[in-house]
Amino acid sequence: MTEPTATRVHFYQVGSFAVGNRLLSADDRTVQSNPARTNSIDSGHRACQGCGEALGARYALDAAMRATNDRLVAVNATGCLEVFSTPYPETSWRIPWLHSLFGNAPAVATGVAAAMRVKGRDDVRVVGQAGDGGTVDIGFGTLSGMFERNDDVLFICYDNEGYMNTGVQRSAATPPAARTATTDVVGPEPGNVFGQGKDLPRIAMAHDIPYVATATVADLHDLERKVERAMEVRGARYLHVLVPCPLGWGSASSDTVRLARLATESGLFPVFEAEDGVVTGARRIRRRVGVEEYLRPQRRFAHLFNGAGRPDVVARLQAMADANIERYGLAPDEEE
Amino acid sequence: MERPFAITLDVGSSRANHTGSWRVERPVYVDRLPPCNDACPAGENIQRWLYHAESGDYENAWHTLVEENPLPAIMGRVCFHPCETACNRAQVDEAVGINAVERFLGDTALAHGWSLPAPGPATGRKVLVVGAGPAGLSAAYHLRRRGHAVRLVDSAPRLGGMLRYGIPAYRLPRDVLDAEIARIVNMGVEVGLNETVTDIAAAREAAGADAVFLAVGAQLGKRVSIPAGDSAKVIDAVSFLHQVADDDPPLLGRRVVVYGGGDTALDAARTAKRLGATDAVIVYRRNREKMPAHAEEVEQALGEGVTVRWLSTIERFEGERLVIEKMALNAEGFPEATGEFEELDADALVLALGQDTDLSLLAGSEVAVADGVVQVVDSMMTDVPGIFAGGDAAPSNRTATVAVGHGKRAARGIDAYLAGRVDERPARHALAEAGRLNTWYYADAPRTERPELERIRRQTNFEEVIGGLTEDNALFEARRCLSCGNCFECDNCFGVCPDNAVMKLGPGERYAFNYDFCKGCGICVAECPCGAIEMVPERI
Amino acid sequence: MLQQIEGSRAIAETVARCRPEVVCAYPISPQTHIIEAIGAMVKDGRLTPCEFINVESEFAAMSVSIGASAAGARAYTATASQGLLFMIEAVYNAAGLGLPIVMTLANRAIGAPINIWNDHSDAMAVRDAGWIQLFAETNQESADLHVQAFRLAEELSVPVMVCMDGFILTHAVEGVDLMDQELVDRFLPPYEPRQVLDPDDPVSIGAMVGPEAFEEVRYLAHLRQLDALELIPTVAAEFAALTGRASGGLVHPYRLEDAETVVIAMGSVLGTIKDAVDARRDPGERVGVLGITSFRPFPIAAVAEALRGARRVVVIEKSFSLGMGGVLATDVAMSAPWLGQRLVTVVAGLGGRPITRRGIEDVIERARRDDLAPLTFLDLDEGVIARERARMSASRRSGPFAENVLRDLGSATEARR
Amino acid sequence: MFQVRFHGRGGQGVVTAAELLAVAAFDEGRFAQAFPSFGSERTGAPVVSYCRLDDREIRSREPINEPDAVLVQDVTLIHQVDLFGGLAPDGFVLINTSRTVEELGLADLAERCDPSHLATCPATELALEHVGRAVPNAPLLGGFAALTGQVPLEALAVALRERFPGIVGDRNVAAATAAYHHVRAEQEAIRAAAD
Repeated sequence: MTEPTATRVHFYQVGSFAVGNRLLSADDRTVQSNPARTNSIDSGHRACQGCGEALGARYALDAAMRATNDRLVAVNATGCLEVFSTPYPETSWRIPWLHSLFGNAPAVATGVAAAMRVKGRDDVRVVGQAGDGGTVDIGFGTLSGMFERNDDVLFICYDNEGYMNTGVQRSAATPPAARTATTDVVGPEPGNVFGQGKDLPRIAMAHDIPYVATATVADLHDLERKVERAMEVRGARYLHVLVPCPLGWGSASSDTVRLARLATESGLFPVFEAEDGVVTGARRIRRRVGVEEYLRPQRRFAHLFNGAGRPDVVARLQAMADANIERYGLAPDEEE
Repeated sequence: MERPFAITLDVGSSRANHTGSWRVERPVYVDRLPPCNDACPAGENIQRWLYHAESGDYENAWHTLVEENPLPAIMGRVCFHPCETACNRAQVDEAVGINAVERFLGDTALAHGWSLPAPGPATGRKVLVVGAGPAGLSAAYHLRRRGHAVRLVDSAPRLGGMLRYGIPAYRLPRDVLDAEIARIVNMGVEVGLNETVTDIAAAREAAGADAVFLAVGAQLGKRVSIPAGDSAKVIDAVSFLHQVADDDPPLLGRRVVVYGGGDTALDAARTAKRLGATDAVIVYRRNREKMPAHAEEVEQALGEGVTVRWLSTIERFEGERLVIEKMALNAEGFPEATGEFEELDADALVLALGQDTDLSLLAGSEVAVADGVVQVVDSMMTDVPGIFAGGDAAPSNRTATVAVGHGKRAARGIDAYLAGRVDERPARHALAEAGRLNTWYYADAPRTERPELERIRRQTNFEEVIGGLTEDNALFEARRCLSCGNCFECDNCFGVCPDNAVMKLGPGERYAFNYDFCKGCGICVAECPCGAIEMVPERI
Repeated sequence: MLQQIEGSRAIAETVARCRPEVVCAYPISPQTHIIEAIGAMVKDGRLTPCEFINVESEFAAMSVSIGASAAGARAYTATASQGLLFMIEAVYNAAGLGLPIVMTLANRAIGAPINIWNDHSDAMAVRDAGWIQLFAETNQESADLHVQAFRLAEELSVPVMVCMDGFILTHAVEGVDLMDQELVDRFLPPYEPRQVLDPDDPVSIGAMVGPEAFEEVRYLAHLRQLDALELIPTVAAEFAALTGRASGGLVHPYRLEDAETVVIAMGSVLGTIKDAVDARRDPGERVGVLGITSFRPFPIAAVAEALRGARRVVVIEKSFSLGMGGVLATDVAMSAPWLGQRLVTVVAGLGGRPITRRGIEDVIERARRDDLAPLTFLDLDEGVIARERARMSASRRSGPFAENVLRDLGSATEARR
Repeated sequence: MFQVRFHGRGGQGVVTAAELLAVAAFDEGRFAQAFPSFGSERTGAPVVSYCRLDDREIRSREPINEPDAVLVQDVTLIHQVDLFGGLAPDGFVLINTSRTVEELGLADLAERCDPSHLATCPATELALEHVGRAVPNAPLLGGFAALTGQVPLEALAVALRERFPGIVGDRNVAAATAAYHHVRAEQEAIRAAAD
């Protein structure tokens, strides 16, 4: 594991974690700290208060804009991000942007990349983006095709763990035990069942594409660095960004970043990167917490804590976190 | 380009949709009082000067510091830094080494010859300051800044009061002391040395002063009655240290016993050690936990070979032998005699049992005195209009920093008095409690300790024990500051807003909310490291 | 240059000379030969610059074409039958976004039962998608229509589907005069998109449009189709002037001048029908043919004009709307409402069943005698139908009827032996 | 026909309020139709829902542009949205607030409304008190029952218990009842002042 944990920028008060830092040189600051950042997705969009996806999309695309010297085209799948950003007569996008369908964003992105290449405009880079439904479910076929052809597209999944646009239904990215509109908290195994779901970053790695990474809206420096790294590479690349959804998760709108942080600090969402199918780095946990600390603020998991609660289910989730920590070597330094 | 209708839209058009209408609560920027500032007896704006130090702008940092305290090199050595005790960082790892950074700034200023602010335009009013210790010096400085003429008198031959005569040179080198005092005197302070004021009213009149500040300190060592033979050498610690400071140390012999548990006792024992005592023994009636001396001073003393007889009182001093009674702490933590006795060889006994103030100069005045100190109101004015008092002569816990704070408050009080105003202090901001911070964001950074002088060297000379920080270390230490309750422009709010509703106004200008678009989600509040944003209900 | 060449090959050569920049391929019979040939041309460098992309599905093929076209590239793909249905969401989307993609549809039946042979069910399934749909009678016309298709698509910002009968045309080897590159270049200017994804002029393409504007958007798309009704003949005329060939246009009238009976059809069957008509004309029967080239937009005025003198009209179509009847016939009826009961529909050639000159002559004869039911199924094996219906009424679990019919036909064959 | 428009914010139960009213009327043997206005707005955005009540079958599906009553769940909408657009001249207005109409800057409204058709109700406070969550819709419906007489409180109680089984339903009923009495008392005070 090459990626060091926690404090990466030493000696600068908040250098590794906060968005900006007046003490850092301009080159070491995040794109988001720059008043001249693109704001790829602009004010006036209709996302919920505290929307993690709106935030994640701006983080990722602004970074991609910097990495490409503003030579970027985005292709968007149907979903929350698309609906809240482009209701006629208003669009929030400040970059060239195309929405076609729910399940075809990777293929459309392939088409855009092909057009750019054939026109000799290799400087223009293409990002495809979708929510987890558009990525792991309905868009999976076209995504896998884009991967195996190694088309020159960075595909970004904004994972909020369900179909939030349509009213919070289960997707193959919904975690076990979570309540959704189609996995109600009734019956002997309330919420989403264990033993299902797709681990798309690992599936992406199995395509041996040059770059796969995960990130969250809680670690901007890490996310931006990964976008930048992705843009240094040609071919199919995949970035999976955890974006908490206050509506779907039943969390406070102010908790969006905190929950993303707890997801990584509990080990439930491993943040790592892989090149050519091999894990090359993982972001170590800095202040380890039990999964309960992450689960409790979310009403979709409330049934695990009401009354006598379901310590057995919490334990199973903890075991998943522990397995991630083991698999990716996420344990904090002192625990080694 | 002519766009296809409706399906294709021009960029940025969503700015017509003012999502601020979604909001039921709005974020607002606030400034809160950092606990260090709150705890500083001198009223330093510590967070603010650290802010400048963080960027390496030491000169600006120092200028900010001396707005409140003109003696940073001194205070950076002798202050017992309640700021660090209050520091919220202690709840993350360890408190910020504020005191060390203060000293670094003070020393850097001396090295570079940075000047204190120029005196204010002359007001034509004059103030007599009696006593040139930290309170008097501070008052003189702040009065000069306000344009008042100052006459500073002291009964000693040199300025500095207890800074000079109570604090040993190994803690406060004399060149530092002299340099910082000189800087104040150079602001145009009229100095009268070897001048003992015996009648306050007469002195005020003689000086033609519109107001007086009494800062005479507590120079009298308390004595207790210990049966002692004629041959026994007994001296109080204040006198002992004063004589050492005057380069006229008394001969105490090889075995020195110091009686008491305060910082002065430690100073006396450590000084005795440096003067050649082989045994420097402190006798204290309670245990280490109950000792009023500051823990780090105790630690340093023990490291230098000073020993302590805990839970002991001195019964009598016979010849070269002290008789000590063992004590035990009762349930309330008070020492009680056990009836067990021990003997201890000693050539001299130094009494460090507290100090009293000599207030004979107030005889015949209306100034109220209680519990051996002058009674004052918030502006430091006594019952007599125009007569102010501070430092050890007023109610306080008698530290140099408190004295500096008193001097500043008195100067402000005097200024208001001379102008015929009521002295009104600006309302204090609400405290920046640790619970309001989001400490996740601060870099992992354990405290930088100052280098300590080799132990062996400390036992024989008066070289300064505690060294200063290098610039790197000082910078590092400054950057450990959490900036509690005060925006330090980390850009978090600017970054984490999903609606781009935070405007960055440029270096030093902080941020503003664009309420046209802010939906009131509160992420900026949750993710502000230093708790400088809060949500308030939306106006209707 | 006139050469004897397989239909698919002729299309591939012609499309290549239209300089497509992005070509997507997903195999499905009977269009596969076209794509294979273009792929080879790209790979060996004859067609350059061009990106040839082997995708994982027809849905991806159309989606890649959408992306390429939106980014300003001339995009081409081909499909058939199930493939068209699998991409149908993207087919509608391409039209909705106004992207001038050209696609060859090698017409083929739709399952179940699975059937790889020719009829027009696939094209009919997307008639409302907003594409221009042009039907080719011959491989020559098919080749020519592709050249015109790019012109039309790009001038109007509307995608165009060139429909050619699967196997019957795609796999037929016949003489085709292939336009050389210089000629194609004279006819087809480089693609200049109406809207394009360009970092220097960013726009958002594909907004969500609500009730307040959706109808207007749809109406504007309809107007573009009406514009196409004007442009298609213009382009065809220009093409004719350049090549001397009357390919394309809205309709192809044949011996209509005094026709009392008019037979209407689309695609390759028109040739057989013309033979039948000629055979009937010789004895003096007043019969003619109206070939429909542009099915969408539907040339209502041209059809009405052509049918002005007709006493009866027979629409022969290779598809029908189950539970209703003829699809093309419905459009013809809308164009010539005065025909009333004098318009009949003959469904023929489903799933590749051969349509013979004899069969058509028989239809014409029955039409002349006013002996055709309003909806007639040519060559329907009534015995098979009767037996299956009997089985169905006899038993709840009568089994899958396609298999039953096959079994029935097999036993019938055995019985004849 | 009596037509009601509900104003609130995404996530505040605006749609549920309209549905509850429709169910209560249905339980009374009346005809009712509740429907949302569906847009791309999300949590926190201003939203509306509608309810029609009648004694005979309701066939109309057109939007309600001229409501007989407007219920305002969130006063922060007052200067953001045209809350009272199309309101019938003798229409009813019920606002969730603990302030007076004048304090809300709605003196104009007070002037043009029949005082007995205009009421305020601290629905959020009542919900916090009785339900423990800031969900003002149940108490607002209680207030609506008192103000308009369109549905009896008892029918609302049935609808609430049906929607929220168990103790949550009881608590909502308690909140609605408290609001009912609040508005009734306010109306009686207005009548007494007028006499």
